[in-house]
Amino acid sequence: MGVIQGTQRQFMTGNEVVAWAALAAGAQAMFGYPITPQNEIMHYWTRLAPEHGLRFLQTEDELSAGFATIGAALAGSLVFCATAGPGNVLMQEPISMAEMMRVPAVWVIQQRGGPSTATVIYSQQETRLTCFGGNGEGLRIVYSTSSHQDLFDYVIKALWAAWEFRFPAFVLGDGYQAKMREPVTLYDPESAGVNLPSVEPILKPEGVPSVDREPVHLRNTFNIEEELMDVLMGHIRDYLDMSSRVVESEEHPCEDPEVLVVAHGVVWRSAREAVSVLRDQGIKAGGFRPITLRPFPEESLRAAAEKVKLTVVVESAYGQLESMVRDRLYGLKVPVRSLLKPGVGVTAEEIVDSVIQFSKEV
Amino acid sequence: MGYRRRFVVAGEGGQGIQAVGEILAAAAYRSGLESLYIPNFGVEQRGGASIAFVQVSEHPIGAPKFEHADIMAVLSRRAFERTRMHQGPDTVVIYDSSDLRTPVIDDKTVGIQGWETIAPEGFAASVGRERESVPESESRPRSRSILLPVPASDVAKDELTPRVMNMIVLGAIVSLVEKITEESVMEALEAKLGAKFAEDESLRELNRNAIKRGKELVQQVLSQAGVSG
Amino acid sequence: MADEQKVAKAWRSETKPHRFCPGCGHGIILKGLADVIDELGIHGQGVFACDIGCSLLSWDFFNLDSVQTHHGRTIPVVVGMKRVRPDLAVIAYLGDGGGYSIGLQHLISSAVRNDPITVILANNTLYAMTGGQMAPTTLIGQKTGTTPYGRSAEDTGSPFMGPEIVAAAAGDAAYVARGSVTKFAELKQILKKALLNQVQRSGFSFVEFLSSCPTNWRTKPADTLKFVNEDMAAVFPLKEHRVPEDLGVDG
Amino acid sequence: MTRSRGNSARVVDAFVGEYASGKTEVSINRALDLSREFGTVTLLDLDTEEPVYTVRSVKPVLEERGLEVVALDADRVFGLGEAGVTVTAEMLGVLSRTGHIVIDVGYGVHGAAALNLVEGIEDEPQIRIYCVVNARRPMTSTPELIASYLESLDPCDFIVNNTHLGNETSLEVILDGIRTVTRASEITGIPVAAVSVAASVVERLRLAERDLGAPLWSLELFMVGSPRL
Repeated sequence: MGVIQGTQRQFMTGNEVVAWAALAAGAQAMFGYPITPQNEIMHYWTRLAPEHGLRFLQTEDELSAGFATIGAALAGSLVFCATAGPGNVLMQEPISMAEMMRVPAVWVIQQRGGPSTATVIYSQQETRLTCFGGNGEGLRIVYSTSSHQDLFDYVIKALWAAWEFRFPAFVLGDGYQAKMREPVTLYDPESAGVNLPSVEPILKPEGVPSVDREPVHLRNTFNIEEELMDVLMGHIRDYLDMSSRVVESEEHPCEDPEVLVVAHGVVWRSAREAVSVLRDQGIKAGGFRPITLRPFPEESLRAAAEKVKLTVVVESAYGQLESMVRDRLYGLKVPVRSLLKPGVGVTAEEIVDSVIQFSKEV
Repeated sequence: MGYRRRFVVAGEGGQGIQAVGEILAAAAYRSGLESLYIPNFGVEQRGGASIAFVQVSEHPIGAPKFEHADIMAVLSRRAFERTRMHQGPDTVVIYDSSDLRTPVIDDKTVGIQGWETIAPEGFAASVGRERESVPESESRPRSRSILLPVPASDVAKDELTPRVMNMIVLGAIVSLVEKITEESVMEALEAKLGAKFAEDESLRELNRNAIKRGKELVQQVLSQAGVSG
Repeated sequence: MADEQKVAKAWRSETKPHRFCPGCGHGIILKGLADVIDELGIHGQGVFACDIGCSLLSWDFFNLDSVQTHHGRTIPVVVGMKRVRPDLAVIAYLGDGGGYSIGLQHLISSAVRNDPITVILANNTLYAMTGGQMAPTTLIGQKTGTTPYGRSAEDTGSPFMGPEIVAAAAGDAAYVARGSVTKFAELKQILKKALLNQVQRSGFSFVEFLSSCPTNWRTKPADTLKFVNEDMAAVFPLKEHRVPEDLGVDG
Repeated sequence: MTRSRGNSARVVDAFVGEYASGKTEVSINRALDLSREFGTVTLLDLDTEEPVYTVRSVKPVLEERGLEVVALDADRVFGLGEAGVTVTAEMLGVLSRTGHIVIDVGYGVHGAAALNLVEGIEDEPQIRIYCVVNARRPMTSTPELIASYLESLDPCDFIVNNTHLGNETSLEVILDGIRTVTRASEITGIPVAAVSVAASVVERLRLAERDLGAPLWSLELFMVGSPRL
């Protein structure tokens, strides 16, 4: 029996939703270090802990939180971690180890302004860091959420995907989503037919090493260039193979669209609203939202962009999504314009104005 | 777009601004509307003002950020300065006509100093009660914007207790929003403060009365101005 | 505990000879650890984690499940494991750079929390991993890759007194001691207490061993021994800094 | 060669020098020369300083050319650069082998001290220590710098003048180098054993026809290209 009976409609903050989703998915442990705006995830997790037998440790820093998360995952625990901003920067060290050693752990990132300490409020400036941080290839699964329902759904999905594919998985939220309250439908994933993670000890499986089985010796250090590349190419092949099972996107449809507005995360809400307003005004607009930023839904984006005369990328960062979009649209003739507001939320009205302006220009 | 209302509630830290936002949003949700509440964001966060943004709608709500509010409630001059960009031509602005001058925090001030800690009730009194009118003539150019003076602090102090000033403001706001039922407001109040009420039964009545007084104060202003409910 | 019939030797002969230099102290500490794991019969519950540095050459040393981590981050990894699997006996193995420099916050914080883990640190007075640079434990006047004219206290401070500092941070439940690779019987006793304090008393243990690095010291065997027993021991006293009252070791 | 030790006496030559002075190329060529003249030669890689650019990377090539090479195998260098460069008993016991011995020692004073690790080295009557000098390297660019460097290495029996500028090596570079190193030799009293130059440069500048003041060692280069373990 799950911790959530049936289906419940609740009015909650995003941080609460994350804690409930992790609990509903069967997560057993969380490690964290205080940083705004994700703190309430730890607060709710620790409040829920005694009743549900959950583990939590507030570590001495984000490095420790990240590495303890890895230790717990290796020991076979469904575990997650949450951070933001400068904490996310520090967290890249353990995350790179998780990437190399295929550790199935989940990080929830509630983006705040950057670089440096910047603001504790909101941003989409951790998009590139979360996708490609560390000294590697970005072998990660990154879900970008735009609503509390997304937070609930994708925390559960990220926990599943991490263990299914053995790559570190991320739920990329932001300070707005963390702090705002809106309705959300909580459900027991099992009775809702949602995939649940299948967890097993990686480091300490059944049996006595050298008696029942060979010892497990895990490492992230390699001797020579070719040995490293062999290991990495194995990981990369696995990553590419799983991509078709993981990529997700959403479109706000419009017949014969002439303008495609591309946004991710909470900005998608403004983009969708702007698309509706534009259509009311007689402008044939459509919207595209990558839900997974890693792997990126390249095919569906190209298919949507091929049909239009103008693509407009909107984000609360200075070109982090735009560069991903431009990369994916390479070779298409459609012009790309962007509304870039690093560290600041974007209103639907601003998007409407920009699209009208860009439409006149091209 | 269907029915939609956007609210900005702004005041000093310690005035209970976020409680107004939370209860307002929860009451709308209980009234069967989609609802979104978010505390301070953007540049508004700096400088000690506390701001709550609430949106309610028949449809799922888009961006948490918006340009113009339908209803603003501003409880200090500073908070008004911080939020006036949200005052559009059609915005109704409720303000505390008994507003106190923003207390000055200086090196003589005893107690906690810092972000969102100034002006708890009693503290304002300790630094004197100098009156200042809030959105005077300079805010008028916004053509059709309607200003509703509500003497929330005075009424709270004189009739109830200073602590419930924010509930008077809540009552004033919801009196302008038909789709948020009184029943749902009381339910949301109970959900938020039920634990406190359990400790002290009298608090329930006090808060309920404050909400009712807020409604009455708005009715009075509107009837004086010749506007019917 | 492992099934009585299923006790294996912790020493993994398939990966021997080990990869340490002749005269290196690591091999001595790890041999002692293998013996003690066998003697205590905790093979079945043991998990070994090693740091970056020469300590990482131990990643497949034992017949134990093991993981090699990042520089200084071995303690948080075993803390994470132990939090979700209290039945395990977790061992963090690191050098003086990982423990006293880049990972010091983890060592101290773990001691303060009294995490039920066993931390073993080899002190060889330098960063052997990267070619013999100065470590927190480098002696005054000692020449290293980054102190080519000898370490000066005015410039880079004095040798870091690990067990003394950890003992100050840890509570009464902790076992904290310093031994030496040149005193093998005592080394094994210290390791035994460090493991028993975890598996019997759920206490934190931290043990440092004065270790040798003739390759980077450029010393002949006799000089190597002399450097450990005289030069190092003069600065780093061999003693038990914290011993829980009820920590019992039978021979 | 500076001295002929004849077939009966074995050769034990150790090459030390500044970082990237060309020790390894000189060591390899010395070993190959010896093996052409006298048979069994063991080349020991005792470079414990530089983890990648060492004899180890060309070991198979050298073994094909008939050298005995004592160096860490790839499977022994786990975590290279992270785990340090270790030495083995085979390396330290190299003097117990029959035949001639050439030792490529690590860079700098600290590197040179690694020679001390070789068992029996202090009692080895045939040991000759050569310091490889490239006068186009900043730390050994003047006679005075070279002299002070040689003194710091003590003991050092011979200098090998390996002055070059890679592909840009000109006659002027070589002759300049000879002037500088000769002066250093005069200051220290340490003789110049050879002038070593890459074979391609020897050919291009026709150095074989010139008097360089010391024997010319024409070097076949092995360490070019990307390192291999």
